[in-house]
Amino acid sequence: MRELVQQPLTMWNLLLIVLAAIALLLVVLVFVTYAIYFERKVIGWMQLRPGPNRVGPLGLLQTVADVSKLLLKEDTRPKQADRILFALAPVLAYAPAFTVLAVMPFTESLQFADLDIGVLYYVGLSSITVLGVITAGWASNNKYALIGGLRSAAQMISYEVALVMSIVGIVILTGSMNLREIVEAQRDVWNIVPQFLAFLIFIIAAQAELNRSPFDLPEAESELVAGYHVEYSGFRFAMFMLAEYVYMFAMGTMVTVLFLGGWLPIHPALSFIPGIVWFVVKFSLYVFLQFWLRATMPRIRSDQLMSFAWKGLLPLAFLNILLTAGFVSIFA
Amino acid sequence: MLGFTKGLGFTLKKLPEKKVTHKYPDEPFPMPSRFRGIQHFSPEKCIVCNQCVRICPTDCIQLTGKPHPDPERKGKIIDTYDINFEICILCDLCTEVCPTEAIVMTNNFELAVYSRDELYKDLTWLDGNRTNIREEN
Amino acid sequence: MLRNQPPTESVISPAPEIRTEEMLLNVGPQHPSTHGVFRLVVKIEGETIKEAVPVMGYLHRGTEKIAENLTYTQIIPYMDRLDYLAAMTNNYVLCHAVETMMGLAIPERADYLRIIAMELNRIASHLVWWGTYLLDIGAMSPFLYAFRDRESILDLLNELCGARMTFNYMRIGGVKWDAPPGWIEKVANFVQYMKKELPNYHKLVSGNEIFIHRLAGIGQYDADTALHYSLSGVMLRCTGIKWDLRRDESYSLYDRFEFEIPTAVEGDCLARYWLRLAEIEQSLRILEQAVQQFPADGEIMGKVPRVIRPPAGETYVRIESPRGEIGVYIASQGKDKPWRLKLRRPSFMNLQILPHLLVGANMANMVAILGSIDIVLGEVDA
Amino acid sequence: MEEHVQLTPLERYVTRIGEKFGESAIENAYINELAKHVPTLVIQKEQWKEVARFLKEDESLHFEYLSNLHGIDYEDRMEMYYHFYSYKHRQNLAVKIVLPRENPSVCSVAEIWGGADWSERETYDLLGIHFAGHPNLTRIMLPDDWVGYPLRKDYVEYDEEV
Repeated sequence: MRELVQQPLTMWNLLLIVLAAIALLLVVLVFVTYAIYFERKVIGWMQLRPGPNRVGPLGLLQTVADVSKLLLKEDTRPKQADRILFALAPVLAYAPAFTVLAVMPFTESLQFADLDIGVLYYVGLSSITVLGVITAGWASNNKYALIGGLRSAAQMISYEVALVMSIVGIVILTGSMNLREIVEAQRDVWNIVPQFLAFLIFIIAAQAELNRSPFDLPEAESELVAGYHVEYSGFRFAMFMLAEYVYMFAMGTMVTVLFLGGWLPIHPALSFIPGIVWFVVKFSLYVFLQFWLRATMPRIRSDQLMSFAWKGLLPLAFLNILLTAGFVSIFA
Repeated sequence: MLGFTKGLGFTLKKLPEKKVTHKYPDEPFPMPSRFRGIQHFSPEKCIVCNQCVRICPTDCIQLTGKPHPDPERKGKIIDTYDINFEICILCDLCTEVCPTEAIVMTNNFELAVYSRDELYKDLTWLDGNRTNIREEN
Repeated sequence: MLRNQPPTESVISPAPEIRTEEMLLNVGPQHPSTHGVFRLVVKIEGETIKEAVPVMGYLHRGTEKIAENLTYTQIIPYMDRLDYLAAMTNNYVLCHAVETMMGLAIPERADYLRIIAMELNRIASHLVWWGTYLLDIGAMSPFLYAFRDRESILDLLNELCGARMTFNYMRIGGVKWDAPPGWIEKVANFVQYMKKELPNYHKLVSGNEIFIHRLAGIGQYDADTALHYSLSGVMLRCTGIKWDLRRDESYSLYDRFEFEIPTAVEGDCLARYWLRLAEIEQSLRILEQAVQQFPADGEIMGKVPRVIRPPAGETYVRIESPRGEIGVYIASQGKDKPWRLKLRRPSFMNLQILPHLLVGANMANMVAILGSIDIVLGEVDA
Repeated sequence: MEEHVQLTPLERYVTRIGEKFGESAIENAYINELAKHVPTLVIQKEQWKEVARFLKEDESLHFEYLSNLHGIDYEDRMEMYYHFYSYKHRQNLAVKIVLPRENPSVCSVAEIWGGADWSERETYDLLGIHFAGHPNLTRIMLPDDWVGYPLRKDYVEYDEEV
């Protein structure tokens, strides 16, 4: 894919690039449908119940049925809702989640754009989702949505900082922000080993970014009914669900690339297994962790969430940067 | 920090265990023998003593008797007998009080209908409802 | 905008400093964590609650008015529907009131059956509370485990009296059905199974730090406030007062079993959480002893006149239901229908402290405090 | 103080209240056998406020727990029934107050026992007994625009059988 981008722009190249982008979109959509299906299955199994098994063989078409229902359902909009913002919010939530995939190195060859500032691109774009959530909360003219929107604004911003700080450790270690070079640098030892503290911070901050399990405050069912997307139905609600799972896809690739050595085998002797298999295995481990946490963990309270972010994660992240910098300056 | 790891370990251990869900619509739900389902009425046993109408807490039983057709037998036989299942709470007081066990409970409980007036069950329907009748009353 | 039209009030921006005013939020009557049709009009600023006004009566069926023209046997099915999670205790309190008035003697076997049924129902009620309370706090799985174990209790009670929740099992002077063959062994097996299962509940959630931080120190009050608001049951015992009607004003055969009364001191949501799980253990102990002492034979119905007519006068009895002290007042004029029936409902009385506990709490705490009071709306609005 | 020992709890209450408020305060005092022999006092409506405060604050009585409170409609009179319990002395006490049938009113004890607040509102809502001095005497169970008091014997159904 990278050579295509460097060549002069002919009609043929353009068509290839567009087709590749659509192919990635399809891959992501298939991932989303079966991530939702497996999430309900895994959480069901953990709760001693079989999970969806009525639509299609073994329930495989369950999410397809849900999505088609959402598409066919009427797209209601509250009367006093702010028309433009109400329509804009799902786009603002979904677009960055998908554009962020452009820079992800799935394997050596399979990467759309090899930016030298891959990490910065990822972090920069992923914070636009907060805007989508806040506009959704404000525009749907519903008190619960408003509280949900404000809560998620506070949460995502404070954990964004912790997320970025934990990545700085790796950037110092590998000396570059290019994701492919970060993966290359992990050839002998994965980043999870030297940067284990950063790995923990990244995982926790990622949970908060995705509004999932211990930190699913914005759409806390028991308090705010459904948080910021309470007034959405039909296709717009599908967009929000899509955004959440695509964003989980992006966060999953980031964890694999930054800490678990992308497509690199555990041991060089096993390198006959292709890179994409390694990538998928590590990626689905992270996704399983998400489902597992969602089945077990209770929800944290918003003021605890704030103090945990600023007083807990952030100092740890700075400590990690200090250690890495000290380590690099002594031995480099 | 170990508290939540114990919880995580517990849910992971539950993952492979046998599921407890009962596949109700596919397999019928086995009710114990004493289960109080919808009543079964046998008109030939009824002596029109109105006990069930008097004891019913929600007054959902209406019945009318008519004099016995052949003259030498006195007393009455049942003419119409209908229970309004919209307000019947299946409390089993009517079967308890019926002297001749004309009305007994069965074990089936499926009573979902599309319109309310299908819930007014009359004598013939109650007589027809004779699958798995409860033995001990 | 017409040029010569004077600007209307709304066009002019409000006073220079930003005017913040509280937001009135309707929590309920259709809300996932109000355990039924219960509405709370909450005045919040940001997320802290300034003032909470509960609105009730959505499930008021006028049971006391209906009871005034029903005979005593007919009232029992209505009593099931008050606290529908622990219907056995409701049946018992009505029968106990009429038996106290008429001075009836209850055969021993009937009393044992009643106690076993009531304690099973108490465990089932606490299991429902445990499952739904953790659902409010955010953990999804405990709900399923709790309902799986409650299902085995409901099956036991279904075999005994023919219904899963609205039992209508007890009659004035005894019980309607005898235990089916092999039922007592099933109860004994269930007690052994449940004893092994309870530590798993603690392993799943009780050690979880997030869970402890969510509950410690929330909805706290001391013994005097508890007594001032006539709280009862776990709401009273969590402030250190060791009071349980089963032991202190013993009724039925409770004096034959030895069991402790778990109490705590802090008086917050966490204390109530631990107390209710400890109460399940105590009920299991009672059940174990009751199954051993269960008499081999004996009637299940005392000598009772065909038409029950309590003597003219009034009585007020109170027993320990899973939610607190449930009481029945009967004023009778010698006829077969009560002149006046008043129900002292623990959920209704325990709920009075909610507005005072909520001042200054935030939304997440509101859900935790309301869940820890363990109310059932059928009982609040009876 | 020694002669107090032989007195039964009922006589002890009667003498204590009699000294403080004079004999007229208690109209009648008896043991109610039907209710597990609970001592019952029938107290004058006018002095009920002071007697209530006395019941709670006095050391030898110390009834700090109000278990139940409600009204009864006897067609020729209305009655209030209170049930107290003292954790200190492990004693029950029932108090009854007789009220006239037309616009019955008694002074509220919501300040003394917080638990009385909602019970009084419910009694007002269903029986129409007015509680003077109650902080917020409004209907609690029925909608605010409801006409009539359902638990009264002469209550006409608001809407005929559906």
